[in-house]
Amino acid sequence: MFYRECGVLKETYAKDMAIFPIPLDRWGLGVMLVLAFVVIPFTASDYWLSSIMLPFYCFSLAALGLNFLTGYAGQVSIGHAAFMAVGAYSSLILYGRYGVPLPLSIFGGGIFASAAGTIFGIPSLRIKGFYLAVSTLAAQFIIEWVLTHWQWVSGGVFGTIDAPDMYIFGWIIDTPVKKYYLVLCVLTLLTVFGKNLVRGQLGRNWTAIRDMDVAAEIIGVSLFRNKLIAFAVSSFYAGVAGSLITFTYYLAANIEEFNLFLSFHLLGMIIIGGMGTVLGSFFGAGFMTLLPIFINQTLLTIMERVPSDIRANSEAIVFGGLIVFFLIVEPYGMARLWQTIKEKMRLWPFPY
Amino acid sequence: MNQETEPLLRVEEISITFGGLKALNGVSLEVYPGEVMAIIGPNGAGKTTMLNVINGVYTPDEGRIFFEGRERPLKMKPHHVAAMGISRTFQNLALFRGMTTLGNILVGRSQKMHSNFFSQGIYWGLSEKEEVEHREAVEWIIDFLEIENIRKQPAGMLPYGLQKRVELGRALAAEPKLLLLDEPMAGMNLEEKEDIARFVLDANEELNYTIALIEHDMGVVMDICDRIVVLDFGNKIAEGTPEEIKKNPKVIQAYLGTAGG
Amino acid sequence: MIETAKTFPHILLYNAQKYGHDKVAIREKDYGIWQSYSWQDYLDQAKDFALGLASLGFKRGDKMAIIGDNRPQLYWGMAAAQCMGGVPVPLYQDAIEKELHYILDHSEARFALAEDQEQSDKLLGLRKEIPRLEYIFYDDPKGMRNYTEPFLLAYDHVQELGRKFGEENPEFFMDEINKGQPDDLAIICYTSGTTGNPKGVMLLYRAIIDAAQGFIDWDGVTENEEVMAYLPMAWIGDHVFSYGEAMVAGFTPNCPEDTSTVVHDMREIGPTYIFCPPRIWENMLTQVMIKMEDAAWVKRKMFHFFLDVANRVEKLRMAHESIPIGLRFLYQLGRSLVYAPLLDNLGMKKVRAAYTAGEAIGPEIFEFFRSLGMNLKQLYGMTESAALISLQKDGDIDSETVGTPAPGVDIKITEMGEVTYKSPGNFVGYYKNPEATEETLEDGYVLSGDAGYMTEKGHLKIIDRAKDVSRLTDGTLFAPKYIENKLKFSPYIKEAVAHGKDMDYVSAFIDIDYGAVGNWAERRHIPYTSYTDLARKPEVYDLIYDGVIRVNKSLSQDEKLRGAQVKRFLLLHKELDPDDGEITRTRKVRRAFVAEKYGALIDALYTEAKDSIDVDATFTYEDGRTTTMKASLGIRNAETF
Amino acid sequence: MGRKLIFGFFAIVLAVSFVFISGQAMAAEKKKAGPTQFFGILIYRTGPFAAGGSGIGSGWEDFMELRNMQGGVNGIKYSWEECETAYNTARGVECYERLKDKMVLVHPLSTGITYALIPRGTKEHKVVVSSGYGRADASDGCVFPWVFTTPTNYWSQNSAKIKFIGKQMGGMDKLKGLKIANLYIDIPYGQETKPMLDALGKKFGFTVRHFPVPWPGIDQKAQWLDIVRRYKADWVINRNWGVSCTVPLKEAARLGFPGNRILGVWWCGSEEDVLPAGPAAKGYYTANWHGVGRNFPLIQEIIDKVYGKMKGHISFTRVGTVYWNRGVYTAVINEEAMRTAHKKFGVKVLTGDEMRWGMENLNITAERIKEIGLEGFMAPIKTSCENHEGGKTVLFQQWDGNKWVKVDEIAPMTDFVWKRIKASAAKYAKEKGITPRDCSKVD
Amino acid sequence: MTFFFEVLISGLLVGVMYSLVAMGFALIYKASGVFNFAQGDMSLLAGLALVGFLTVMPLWLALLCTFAVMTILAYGTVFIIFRPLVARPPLILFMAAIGLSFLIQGIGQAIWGTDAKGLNIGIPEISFEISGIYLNTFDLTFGGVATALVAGLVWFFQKTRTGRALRAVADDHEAALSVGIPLLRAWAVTWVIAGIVATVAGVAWGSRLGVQFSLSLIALKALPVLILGGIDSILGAILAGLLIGASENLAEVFIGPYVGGGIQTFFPYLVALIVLWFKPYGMFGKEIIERV
Repeated sequence: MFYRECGVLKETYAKDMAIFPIPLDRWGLGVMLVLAFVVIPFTASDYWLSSIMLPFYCFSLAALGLNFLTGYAGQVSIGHAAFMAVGAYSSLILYGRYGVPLPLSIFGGGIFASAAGTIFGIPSLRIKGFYLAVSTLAAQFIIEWVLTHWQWVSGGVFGTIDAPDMYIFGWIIDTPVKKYYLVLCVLTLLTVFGKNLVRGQLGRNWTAIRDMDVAAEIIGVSLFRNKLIAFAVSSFYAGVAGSLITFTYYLAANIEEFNLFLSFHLLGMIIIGGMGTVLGSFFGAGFMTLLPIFINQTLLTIMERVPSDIRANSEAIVFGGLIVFFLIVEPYGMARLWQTIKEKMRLWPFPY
Repeated sequence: MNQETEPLLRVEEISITFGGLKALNGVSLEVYPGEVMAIIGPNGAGKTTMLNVINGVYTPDEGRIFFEGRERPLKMKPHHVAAMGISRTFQNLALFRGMTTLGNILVGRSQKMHSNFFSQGIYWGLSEKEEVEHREAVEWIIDFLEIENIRKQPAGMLPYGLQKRVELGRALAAEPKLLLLDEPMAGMNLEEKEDIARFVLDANEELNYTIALIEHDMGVVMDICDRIVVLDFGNKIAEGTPEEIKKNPKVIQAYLGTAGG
Repeated sequence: MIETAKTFPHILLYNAQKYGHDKVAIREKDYGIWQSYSWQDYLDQAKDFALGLASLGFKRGDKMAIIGDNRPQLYWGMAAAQCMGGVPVPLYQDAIEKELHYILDHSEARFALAEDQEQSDKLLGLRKEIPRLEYIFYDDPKGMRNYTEPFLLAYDHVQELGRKFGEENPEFFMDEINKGQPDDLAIICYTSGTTGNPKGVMLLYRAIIDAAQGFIDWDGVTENEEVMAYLPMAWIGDHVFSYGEAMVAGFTPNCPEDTSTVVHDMREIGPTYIFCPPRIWENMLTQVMIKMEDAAWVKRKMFHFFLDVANRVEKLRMAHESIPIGLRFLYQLGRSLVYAPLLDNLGMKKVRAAYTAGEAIGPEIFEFFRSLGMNLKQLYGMTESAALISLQKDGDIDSETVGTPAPGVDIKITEMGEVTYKSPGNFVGYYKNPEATEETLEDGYVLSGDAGYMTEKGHLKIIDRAKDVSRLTDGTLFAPKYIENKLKFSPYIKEAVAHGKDMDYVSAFIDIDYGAVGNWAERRHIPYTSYTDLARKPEVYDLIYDGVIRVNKSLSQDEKLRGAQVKRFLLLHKELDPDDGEITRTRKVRRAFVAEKYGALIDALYTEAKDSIDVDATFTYEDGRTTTMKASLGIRNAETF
Repeated sequence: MGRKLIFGFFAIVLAVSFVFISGQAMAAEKKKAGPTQFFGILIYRTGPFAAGGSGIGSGWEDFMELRNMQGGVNGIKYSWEECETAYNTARGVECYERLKDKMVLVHPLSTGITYALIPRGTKEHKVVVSSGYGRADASDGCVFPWVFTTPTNYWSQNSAKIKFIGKQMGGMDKLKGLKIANLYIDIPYGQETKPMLDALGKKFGFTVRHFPVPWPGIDQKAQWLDIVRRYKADWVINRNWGVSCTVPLKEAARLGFPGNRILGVWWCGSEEDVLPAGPAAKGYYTANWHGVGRNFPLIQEIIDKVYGKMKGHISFTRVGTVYWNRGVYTAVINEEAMRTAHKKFGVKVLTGDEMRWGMENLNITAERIKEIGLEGFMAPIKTSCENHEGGKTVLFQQWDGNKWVKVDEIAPMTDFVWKRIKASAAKYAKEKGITPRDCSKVD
Repeated sequence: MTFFFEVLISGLLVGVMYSLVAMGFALIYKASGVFNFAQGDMSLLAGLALVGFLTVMPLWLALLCTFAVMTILAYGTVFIIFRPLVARPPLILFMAAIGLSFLIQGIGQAIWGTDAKGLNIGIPEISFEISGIYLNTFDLTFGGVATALVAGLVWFFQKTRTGRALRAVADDHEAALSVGIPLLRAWAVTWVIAGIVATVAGVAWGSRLGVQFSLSLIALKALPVLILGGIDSILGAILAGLLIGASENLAEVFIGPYVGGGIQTFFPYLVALIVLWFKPYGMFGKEIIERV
C-alpha cells in the first residue's frame, strides 16, 4: 500500500544486489536507525534502555549467530548458550585481568567462542540432523564443566567473574545510555557484516548445504570448510553477544546464566522469528524478551492480585501455545509473516 | 568424434559393490573432448552409480579414473572433483529450494569465487566486485537458457521443467570441462524435451562443452549424441555411434528384456 | 528547436555533443539490469554501423528493412541508415511471410536488419524469392552459429567493418550526414490498410521532426522524460515517439527485456510520457479487474467503492463542476488507498502525459484511467500525418472527442462528413503507388477516411470509418465502431463486430476475452477445454448478455443512436486473428472481409427464428496449416431500451 | 480461508498486544509510590526451585499483610509487587529495573541475580540483602556498603557446621581423622565452600573430599557409591539445591548410610526437600537461621488475622514450613531496619540511604525478639558499618520423620571466617578499583 | 573389584531408567518422525497427575486416571498440534515438540501446583547385600518393570494387528495410507503408548526424586542414550541406556576424581559422539541414504 516502486530501476548489478533494493525499505531502515540511534536513547526510560533494549539487542546478536548456523547452514545447535559463556568469560578475563582494551576484549571473546565453536563443529562433518543436534548438547555440558572446574577461569571461590567498569580510551561507560550505544554499535556493525556474509557466496554455500548437502558438494561446495566457517561465525556472534550481555547487563560472568534453557530459548527465537533471515533473529529476540514481561503485565492489569505462580504458568502456556501456533500458521516465522505482509503491500491493491 | 585424441575422462575397470550387489562390474568408458556422449541402459543398470563414482560420491572397490590424462585417486571428495572441472545435474531434482534461480546458479560458481571471508563480510570493495563479475557470468547463462523471467523466483516454487533448466544452468555456471547430465529430460513433455535438447546441443556446439548424459528417451539420445555406451546390470554391453547401437543385438535384447518385465 | 537540425543524423550529432556521456539516450533491459547508453554511445554505435553499411555498398536512397522487437541496436540501425542517406523500412515483427514478402519486395530493400534468429529465418526464407535483398544483419547471435550464408552478418561484425572503413575514410561519415536535407525521405512506414496490400507511407525528415516538435511543445516535454519503447517499431506512433521525439527532445526510450516482462519492466522504469493504442489500456484495465476479482472480499468492496468515488469525481471534473468537500475527502483517501498504489503497480505513477491513439477508446476505459488521476488524453493521428492531427489539451478533456487540432494543423470536414487535414507531418505520397496517393492527397489535404465533425467547442469528434457509417432501414444512424467500442469496455469482450447497414436492427459478433472469461469460468468451476468450447457455454452467454444490456442502456441515452441498440448477438467460435486476415496487425476489424467470411452467421442473426447456427470453421495454425471443424453457435436476443 | 481467518485473528491479537504493552509501559511510568514503603519481591514460583521462592515470598507478604492490617510500621503501610524471575538472572534484572524506582531494598533470592544487583544497588543506592546466599565476602561492609548478608553467610555456616559435627562426635578433638564428604551441586554456588572446608580440615585434622554432582543432580548413584563404599565417609555435607537435595537422602538410605550423618546446607533443609525422600530422610540434619513450625506468637497472629480472613498468599499447609518462615524472617529484618531508620530520620517513607542506615545499625536484641513475638525463632542480630552479617549463631535442625526439630544453636568461628572475608573482599575491592571506606569514621 | 561391579550394576540399573525415557522418544520418532522433546514433560505430567489422583483415590484407580490423562494428551497433541503439521520438515516438528513441552509444563503445574510432592506407590525399598554388592528392591522392581514393558511392547508390535499397522506406518507413511491405515490415528496410538512409557518412567523417577519440575529434566539424560542407540530404535534405546548408565557411573567414580569430578553430565555425550563418528546413525538407527 505504501510501496512506490514505480521508476526504481537498476542500471548496475551492484545496485540490483544491494541489501535493500526497494527505496521504501531503505527509508524504513533509515527510520529504524534514527529510532535506534536517536529517538530511543533520548526518550526511553532507563528501565526500557537497560532491561529491555540491552537484553533484546544482545539476544538478537546471539540469535543472529545461531541463525547463521541453523537457519542458513541447516546445522541445528542446542548448545549455543555455551559459546556465549565462552565469550563472556574470555572477554572479561582479557579486559579485567590482562587490561586488553574493551573493544578488543569483546572481539577477543568472540574469537575464543569461535574457536570453541569450530572444535564442536567438527562432528557435523559426519553427523547430521537430530543426531547432530543432540551432539551439540555435548558442547553445552563440556563447556559448562570446563568453565566451572577450571579454577583459573573463574579466578576465585565464587566461580564468577565480576565485570569491571568499562572504559573505552579512558571514557567510562556506565550509564544505560552509554551502554546502549555500545551494544547498538556492535550490533549494527555485526549485523551489516553478517548480512553481507549471507547474501554473498558464503551465505549461498550455506543455504546450499542446508537445502541439499550432497548436491552442494558435488557442485563444488566444500562441506568441510563451509560448515566449519558456519560454526565459527555463529559462535563468534554468540561469543560477542555473551560478552556484551555480561558487560552491560549481568555484570558478572556466571555460568548459570548460559544454561541449557538459554540455548533452547535461542533456538525458539530463531524459529519464531524466522530461520534463514537476518530480520527474523531480531523479531524472535524481541518477541522472546518482551513476551514474559507482556504476559505478566497483562495479567496484572486484568486481575488486581494474581498469584505469580499462575502468572508464571500461564506464561509457559502462552509461550508454548504461541510456538505451536506459529509453527502451524507460519512455520517460517515472523520474518516470513512480515515478508508476506510486505509482499501484499507491494502488490496492493492487487492480491497477487 | 576423433577417437585418436586423448580422452578427457577415462574410467577403467570400475567395480563397486553395495551390500553384496555388484552395481558396476568392471566398466570402462571414455569421454572425448567436445563430444556428447550418452550412457543408456535399463533401470538399475548402474548409470547413476557411474556418475556418482566419477563425482566422488562413491568410492569404487577397484578401477582407475583418469581425467585429462592424469589419474585421480579413487577416493576423492566430491568438491575436489568439482574443482577439477566436472559439473553435474541430478536425476531427481536437487535444486536448493530456499534460494532464487539466481542464487542457485551462483552456487554453481562456488569454485570460481575466491574472495575471503572478511572481504565478504565487509562486502563493499573487493567482494562486491567479485559478486558483480560472477553475476554477469550468471546472467549470461540465464539469457542462454531463456529463464529471464524467473530470475528472482524461489527455485522450489518453479514448475518441474524449469527447475531442470535451472539445474542445468547451475552446472553450466561452473564452466566445467566435463558436464554430466543425469536424465536431464526425465518427466518432461515433448516441447520441454526439445528445449533441453536444444540447450544441450547449444552448450556443446556453441560453448564447446564436453557432455556425458544419461537419458531414457532413445529418440533424443539418438538425435543429439555422438557416441553411446550401453550398460546393463552393471556391465557394459555395447558402445558406439547411435547407428551402431540401434543395430546391436545385445542392446535390443536388453531393452526388450526389460520391456517385457 | 534545434537550429541546425535538418535531419535525425544532425540531431544525433547535436545531442551527442550536447550531452556526451552525461545523459542516457536509450536503455535496454538485458542480462537482468538496465543497460544504459549515452548519447555519445548512441552516436558511436550508429556511426560504426553506418560505416559498416557503407563498406558493404550501402548507397544513398537505399532501403533497409528493420524487423524485430524494440532493441537499441535496431534504433541505431535506423539512425545508421539515415546517416548514410538511406531509408529505414521498419516491419512488424509478428508479420507473416506473405506480408513480409510483399513489403520487402515492394520497398526494394537491399539490406535488412533482424533482431535474432527467428527474424533472420524469416528473411532467409524470403531471400530466395527476393534476390534483391543483398545482406541480412542480425543482432543476437544466439543459435546462429550454424548459419554459414556469406550475406548473413552479425551486427557486431558490421560495426567492425565500419570501424575499419572509418579509419580508412575518416571524413566519410560527416560528409554523408551533411549531404542530408530536411526534404529527404526519412522513413517509409507501411500501413496495414484494412483493404488491399500495405501502402508505404513516405515521410520526410521535416515532417517527422515538425510533428515531434509539435508534440513536444504541446505538453512541454523535456529531456528528462522516460518512455517505454515496446510497441512495434513499424508503427508510426513508436517511430515518432521513441525515435523522433526522443531525438528532438533528448529523452530516454527504454526497451523491455522481453515481451513477457513488459509489465514488470514498465513498473521499473516508471515512464513519464506514454503513447499507446487503446487495446493496451483495455488490456491493462482487464488485468486490473481480473486480479481484483481474486482479492479478499473487503479489499474488493473497498476497491470498487473508491473506483466509484473516482468516477464521480472525474465526471464532475470533466464537466468543470465543483466537487463537494466530502467527495473530495473521499477521493484523497482513495488516492492513498487505491489510486496511487494501483498506478504504481501499473508503472504509471510518474506519468505526466499519456496518450491513447490509433483508434477510438471506450469512454469508460478512458475515464477509468483519468479518474485515477492519470493525465490520459486522446490523440488523433495517422501514419500519413506522422501521427500529428489533433489532440487534447490539459484541462480540456472530453471522453467523446479527440481534442483540438494541433498547432499548424488545419482540419476540414468534407460535405460527406469525412475528416481531411493538413499537418506539418503530412506525408509526401505512397511509395510506388501514385494512384493511392492521388486518392488520398487532395490539395495538400489528406483524406482520413474517418467520419467526424467539429463540436461547438472546436473539438474534433470521430464517429467511425467514413465508409462504415451507414443507416439502418429505418434511417437510424449506425456507427458500428462506436457500438463495438462500447461493447469492448466489458472486460470479457475482446472484439466485437456490429452489423446493421441497411438492416432492420443492429446485431453483433462478439469475441470473448479468453483470459478473462477463462479466469471467470475457473472461479465458478465451469469446465472448458478450448476457446471454442468456452464461447459456447450458456453461462458465458449470460455473462456477455449482461455486458450487451449495459451497452444498450447506454446507447438509449443518446438521441441519435437510440435506435441502434444491439438486438441479437452471437459469440464467435474463434478469436479474430490477423493471421486469418480478419483484423489488421493493429487490430482493426476488416469489416468487409469478416462480413464475407461469416455471411452465413450474419444471415442467421437476421433470421429471427434461428437461435443457433452450425458453422464449419476454418482456421490457420501458426505454422500455416489449416483445419476445419464444426461448431454450433448460439444466438441470443438482447433486451433493448 | 481458515488460514486467512487465523491471520486476521493474529493481526488483531498483535495490535491489541501493542496497545496493551505501550499502555502498560506508560502506566508503569506513571504509577507513583504512594505514602507506603514499597517492596519489590523478586520471586520464583515456577521452575526447579519453585518451593524456595514461593515459600519465602509468601511468608514475607503474609507478614506485611498482617502489619498493614495493624496500621503499618509506625503508621507507614507496606505496598509490594511480585515479579517472577523464574530463577533467571536476565529476568531478575528486568524485575529490578522495573521496580527499582519504587523500592529501596531488594532481596534478589538468587545468587546469579545477587551478582548482577550488587553493582547496580551500589550505584543506584538500593540496599541489596542476600540472606544466606550470594557472596560470603559481601558481609564486609567496608567494601560492600550496600550489600547485607544478614544474618549470616555460607562461610560462617560451614564453620558452624564443623563445630556441629564436632559436637555430635563428642568434641572438636574428635574431628581429627574424620572423613567428611562434601557433596555439592557442580555450579559456582556449590563450589564456593570448597576452600573453606579444606582450610577447616587442615585446621582440625579431618579429611574432606569433594564430590561434585552435575546439574541438575537427579542422579547421584555414582557419587554415593563412592562416598559410602569406597571413601567410607563419616559425615556427608549436603550442599545441593532443589531436587539434588532430596536425591542424597534416598541414595544414602539405599546404601545403608545413616541419615543422621548427613548435614545439609540451609537451602537443603525444607520440608519440600525431605518429604519426597520419605522415611529415608529421618534423622537428617541441616543448618538454618530461624525457627521452624508455627509455635510462635507472631506466626499465630498471622494465622489468625491473615489466614483467618482468607488473605494468605500460599496454601495454608505451607504456613510454618521452613521457607515460609524464612520469608517471615526476611520481613522482620526489613521491618526492624525500617524502625531503626525511623528513629533516626523520623517516621516517613524511607529512601535507599536511610534504609541502608537502618540495615547497618540493626540491633535486634533478645528483648526485641520477644516483643515481636518470635522468641526462639531467631537469634539477636547486631550489624555495624563493617559487619553486614550481624548474626551470632547458626541454628541446626533435624528431620524427625514428620517435621523439623531445632536441635542446636552454634556460633560460627567468627575470627577464622572474617579473616577470609576480609581477604576476599579486599581482593574484590582491588579488582574493581574500590577504595574501602574507613568504618571508624562512619557515625 | 567388588566395588567395580557394584558401580557397574548400579550403573546398569540407572541405565534401565534412562532407557525407559529414551524408549518413549524412539517410539514417537519412529512412528511420526517427531523428535519429541516433551517426553520428559510427559513423565512430569504423569507424575503430577498420579500424585494428584492418589490423594483422592486408590492406587489402581489413580493409575487408570493417569493413563486416561495421558491418552487425552496423546490425542490432543496429535490432532490439534501435529495434524496441521503433517509433512512439514522434521525441524518444525521438533520445535512444535519444544512448544508442547512448555504447554505441558505450564498446564500440569497450573493444575497440580509447583511444589515438590512425594510419590510413594508402595514399592518396597529394602536394601540387601549379595556378595558385598548392595542391591535395592526398588531398583530391581523397576528393572523388572522395564523388562516387562519392553517385552510387552515387542509383543504388541509383533503380534497384534494394531501393532503391525503401527509398524507399517513407521516404515512408510505413504504406503500405509494407501492400504488404508489412518495416519493420524496410528500416530495417536503411538503417542498413547509413549504416554504409558512416560508414566512408568514418571513413576520410577518420581518415586526417587519427588514429583516436581525437575522430573522433566530426565529427558536430558535420555538424549545421549537416544542418539547412541539410534533415534528410531527401541532396542537401541535399551542397550544404549545400559551402556550409558554403566559407563557414566564408572567414569564418574574411576575417572572423575582425577579431573575434578562431575563429568557424568557430558561423559555420555562423549561416548555417543565417539560412536557416532563411526556410525553416524547410532548403533541401531536406520541409516538414511541420500540418493542423488
